[in-house]
Amino acid sequence: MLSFFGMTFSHGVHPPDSKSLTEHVAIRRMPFPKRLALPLRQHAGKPARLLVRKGDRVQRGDMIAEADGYVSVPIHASAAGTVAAIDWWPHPDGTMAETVILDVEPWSPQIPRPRLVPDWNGLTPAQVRKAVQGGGVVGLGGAAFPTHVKLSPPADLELEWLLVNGAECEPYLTTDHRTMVEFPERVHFGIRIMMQCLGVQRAVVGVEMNKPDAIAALERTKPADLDVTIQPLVVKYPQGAEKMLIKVVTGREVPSGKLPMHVGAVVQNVGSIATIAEIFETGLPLIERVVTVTGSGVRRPSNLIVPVGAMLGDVLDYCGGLTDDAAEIVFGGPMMGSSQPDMRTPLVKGTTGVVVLTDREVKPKTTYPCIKCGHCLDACPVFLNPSRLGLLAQAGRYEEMRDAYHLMDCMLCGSCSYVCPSNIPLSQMFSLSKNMLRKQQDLVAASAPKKDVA
Amino acid sequence: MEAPRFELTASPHIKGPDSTPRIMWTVVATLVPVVGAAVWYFGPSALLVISASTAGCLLTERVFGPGGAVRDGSAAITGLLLGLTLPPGLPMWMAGLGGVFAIGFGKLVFGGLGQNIFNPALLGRAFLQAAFPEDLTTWPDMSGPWSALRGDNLALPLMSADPVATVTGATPLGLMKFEGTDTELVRLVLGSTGGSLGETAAVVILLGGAYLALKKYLDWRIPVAIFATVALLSALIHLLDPSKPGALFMLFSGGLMLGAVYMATDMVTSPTTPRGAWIFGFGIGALVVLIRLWGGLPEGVMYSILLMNALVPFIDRATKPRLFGTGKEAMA
Amino acid sequence: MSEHKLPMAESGAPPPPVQVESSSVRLVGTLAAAGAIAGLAIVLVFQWARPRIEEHQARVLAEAVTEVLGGPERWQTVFLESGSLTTAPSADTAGLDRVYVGYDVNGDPVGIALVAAEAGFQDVIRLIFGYDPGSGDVLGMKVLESKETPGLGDKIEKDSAFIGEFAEVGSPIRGVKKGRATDAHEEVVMITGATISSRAVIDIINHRLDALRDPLGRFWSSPRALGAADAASPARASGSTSTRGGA
Amino acid sequence: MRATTPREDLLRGIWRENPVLVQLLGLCPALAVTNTVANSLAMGIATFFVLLGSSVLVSSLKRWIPKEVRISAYILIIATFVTIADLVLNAVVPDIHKALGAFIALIVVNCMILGRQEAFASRRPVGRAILDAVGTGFGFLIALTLMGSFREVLGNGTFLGVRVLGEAFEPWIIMILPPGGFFTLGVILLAFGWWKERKVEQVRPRRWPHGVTTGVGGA
Repeated sequence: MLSFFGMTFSHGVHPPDSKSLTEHVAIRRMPFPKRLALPLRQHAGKPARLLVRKGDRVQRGDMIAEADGYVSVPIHASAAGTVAAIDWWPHPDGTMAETVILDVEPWSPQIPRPRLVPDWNGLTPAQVRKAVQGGGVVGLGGAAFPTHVKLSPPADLELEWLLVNGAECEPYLTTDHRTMVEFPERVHFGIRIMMQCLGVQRAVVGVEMNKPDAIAALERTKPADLDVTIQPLVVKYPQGAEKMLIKVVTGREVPSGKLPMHVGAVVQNVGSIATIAEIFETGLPLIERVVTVTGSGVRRPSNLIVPVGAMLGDVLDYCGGLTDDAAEIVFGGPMMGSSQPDMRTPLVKGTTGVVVLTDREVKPKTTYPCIKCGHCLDACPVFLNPSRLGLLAQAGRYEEMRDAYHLMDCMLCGSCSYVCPSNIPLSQMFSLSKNMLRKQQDLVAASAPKKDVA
Repeated sequence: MEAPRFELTASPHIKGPDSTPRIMWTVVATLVPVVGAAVWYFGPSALLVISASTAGCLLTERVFGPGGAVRDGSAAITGLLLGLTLPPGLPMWMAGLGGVFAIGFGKLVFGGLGQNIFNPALLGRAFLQAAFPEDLTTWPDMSGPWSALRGDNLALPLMSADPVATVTGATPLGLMKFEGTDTELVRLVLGSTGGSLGETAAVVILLGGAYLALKKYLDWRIPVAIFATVALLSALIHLLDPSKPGALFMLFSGGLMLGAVYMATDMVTSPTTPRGAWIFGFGIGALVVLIRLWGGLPEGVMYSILLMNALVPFIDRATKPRLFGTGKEAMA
Repeated sequence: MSEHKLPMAESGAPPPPVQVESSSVRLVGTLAAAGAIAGLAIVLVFQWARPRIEEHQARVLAEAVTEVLGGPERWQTVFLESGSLTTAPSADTAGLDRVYVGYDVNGDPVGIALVAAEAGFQDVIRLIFGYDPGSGDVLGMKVLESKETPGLGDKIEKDSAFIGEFAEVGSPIRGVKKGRATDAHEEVVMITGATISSRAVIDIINHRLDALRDPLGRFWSSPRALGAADAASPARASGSTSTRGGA
Repeated sequence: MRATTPREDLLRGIWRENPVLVQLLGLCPALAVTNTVANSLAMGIATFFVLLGSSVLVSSLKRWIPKEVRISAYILIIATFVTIADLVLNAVVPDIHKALGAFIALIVVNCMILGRQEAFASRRPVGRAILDAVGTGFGFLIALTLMGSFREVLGNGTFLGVRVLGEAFEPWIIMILPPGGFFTLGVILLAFGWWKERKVEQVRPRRWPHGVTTGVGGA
């Protein structure tokens, strides 16, 4: 379904974007708090392996945990300080996780150790990937998938496109937006490195049309020697989902169960691209990121550069604290983010924003029976039947959900829950159903006779 | 840590503007003009009959339904729609009984809102049709003062209507079927003909339907499919056999408008998939033409919709949407 | 009732409490014997019941004929064979169409009763009606069998006003809606709300008369002689026995 | 098989294990011919007669009926009684016989009757079989008459042909039509269920799958 004004995919939803709170607020650097909490698991894949002990002193940018395997990245100290404890600590995913508690050195100039800045131009793709992994870079769009893995396509796949995801379709969030507006050269520099590393000739930056200043900034700074297109996109959720972006830009659908690489595309978040550029500019690893702290429950909505590991309470305090009617705090966007009950929870690499909703904005609690209105079918970007899936989930028929109704293709974007007039927690039910199936599978695998693992 | 001060909910944390009660009450609101038209054409009788059926529905929902279910508005819709399918001269107790049946047997025995297979209003109407065939096919004459009752609306509960109180007229479809006479199209469109309360206000119904379709509170494909099927089929048949009525007559007579716009599009009992909606609408249209032209009854909208209601689970299963990344759109 | 006749007791030794295996001869024998006894029992009951059943059927027909012909003194079955009506058909009357002619005290024919059946609203309606070929009037109508909608279509057999309409009405009958009636002789006012069933009744009669008008007319032009000849025959009893089965 | 007292054998079929209302057996005639009390009674009595006759015969012949052909033998016996009942009804009450139509012949396949033969009469002494047949047959008769009364009174305003609800009563035609049979049975079963449920009153809140959080106070 092509729109008159821009490109988009079919289905999806139109939540109010609520970005006006922070879209014109320049990024500021938040001062270092007294304490930081650095979980060892801040990325998809295996948690990093601890390198420090209690009492160790670290400099800003020092590695405190190393990558444990291929799908893993190291963790670096985001400030100079002393390891106060290594303990179980509230984690943004709602669990307790092993975390390095760092007492930040007061009055420290926070100057990192001098380090070698690699010359990107002389590096092979493998060396670039190594530098990216060594910098602890993960997808900054929220999923926190280690970036270097995405840069390593199998030899038999021909890549055509580098897609840079600047859609930022989640309401409220403006981190990517401000990054594009304030650091367009850095974004283009990152694109240049990525294109060379991947060996692709074309790059497309997809930006939703509610960010005209970002589009203008990127256009203005576009290098002449590269084939980079800035593609305005219709404002619609989930425009920024990988599969949707690929569909919109290339016209291709990533086959069910396959990766973007299979249609010749690699998608990188604008923030990740900028971080990579920074590695090759300053040599500093991923120790801080841009976070939008917003919502009508925050007194001073801001776009901040926050050291990774800063705790929720400190960040909110810096933004003027909460209003009296603040009711719910969400890490990430309101569509896919998670509620946080605990002020000690740290902001991690994948935390795109902190959204504070007020009593008035919290979603209604009364649920009604499914009236089969079909609004969720119209919303689902991957064309599932959430209505039916929901009924099956309630009945506990998980296998049927997977086999007959393609549960595993659900990307939990929340569009169905958003439109459901009966307030049925569809997306949550699907997430749980997927977990149930995964557990079942693990059980089956565990009970199967062990194969010889060499 | 202090007691949890903050909400802890699953994503998404924001919610679209639509809610089930809002949808239902909007439908009710669009039905108000239709009820108004019924009162305009049929006088106070219309109000009596519709109030009785609505009261029957609301009361049943209140007594036997889950707590607070009356507030979601679905029982009110059922009551209004049921009332609109009834003849103006019907005793109020019958209309009320129809409402009780519609909610009790049409909805609650299936497990309440969202669980029923058949449109409750039509099931109530079918029950009344089977229970009191004579009263349900007694069409009052349209002449006479506006304020006069069109029949024995006030008959005592369980008692027969006084046949003397009813001056019978005929419906356009009845005239077509049994007398072979046509009714002027202008009168059909304007609604100044005999028939059920909601059969005669085509324009008002279409306007209400258009508004609901715009708000996405009904699937526009269903009425469009029904109208197209009925129009094309009857035009074709009219060409082959000019003694059969033409497309416009078929569209504007009987309960087709009300049925296509308000009954067939009942979310619970219609397919959820777009292709399913087309099939569903086509099935209803074809059945309506078949029953009207060759069946024993003058009108077939009610049975057509109920029959297709029964097929909805199969239609839904057969028209699963194409999964993203499969079929010819996907590139492997 | 017939257990003592079952032969198993004699044919085998008293069976052991636990039957290991029965020979197929015994199985078949047991069933055959049981079947024979059952058959015998049924035949006995049938012998008792048959005359009563037949008598009832005859009585129903007799009542119907009497009713639609306005109470004739006696009546007689007349067969339709090769296009004309005859009182003396060839030997096998089983497949023949038949009508019933009624006579008054003087032996003069008063009318002919005809059975007819056609599809109504729900299922076939079977009815009997009296007809006077002389005047062309229908004399009366009675529904014998119908499955019309209770409370609506079934008024064709219950609504005395409607049934009364068929007494002395000209043919072919024309059905009119209530309130539209003129005083025409061949008009029947239909039942409100049961137009289809009412019209079916009228059509059944009209169609039957259309089909038989000629033979009825020819028969009527010479019935007096027949009537006179028939006067000697036993009255109602003969009529009833010869009409077994109906049309 | 659990030992039962004669009293239990007699009473069991009437209420606690009523063939129609509890075991849901013999529903075909219960739905089809209960449109008037007279029809219900005739059907009930005919079935009673067939059940009693068959039970007596099966029970007394059980030693001689080979196990391999016992079902055929039961059917033969039942069919004989059914045919007799059919003929007698036709001769004695021809109008009712006409109204019952094929359903008399269908008593043969009434699983309730065959079930009693297989489960009871073929294993018990004649006396007990008679008690059981009387109880079950009477239970069936009661259920049919209950439905018949309900349907005739509402559907026709009469009971056994006698007007009970006044001249002006508007009959609910649907009750004497086949759907009325379903409604009646449904309502009776509903009442039964409700009556039983009342003793074990439980609150069963609507549940999402384990772990799903929603607010409280939902509908």
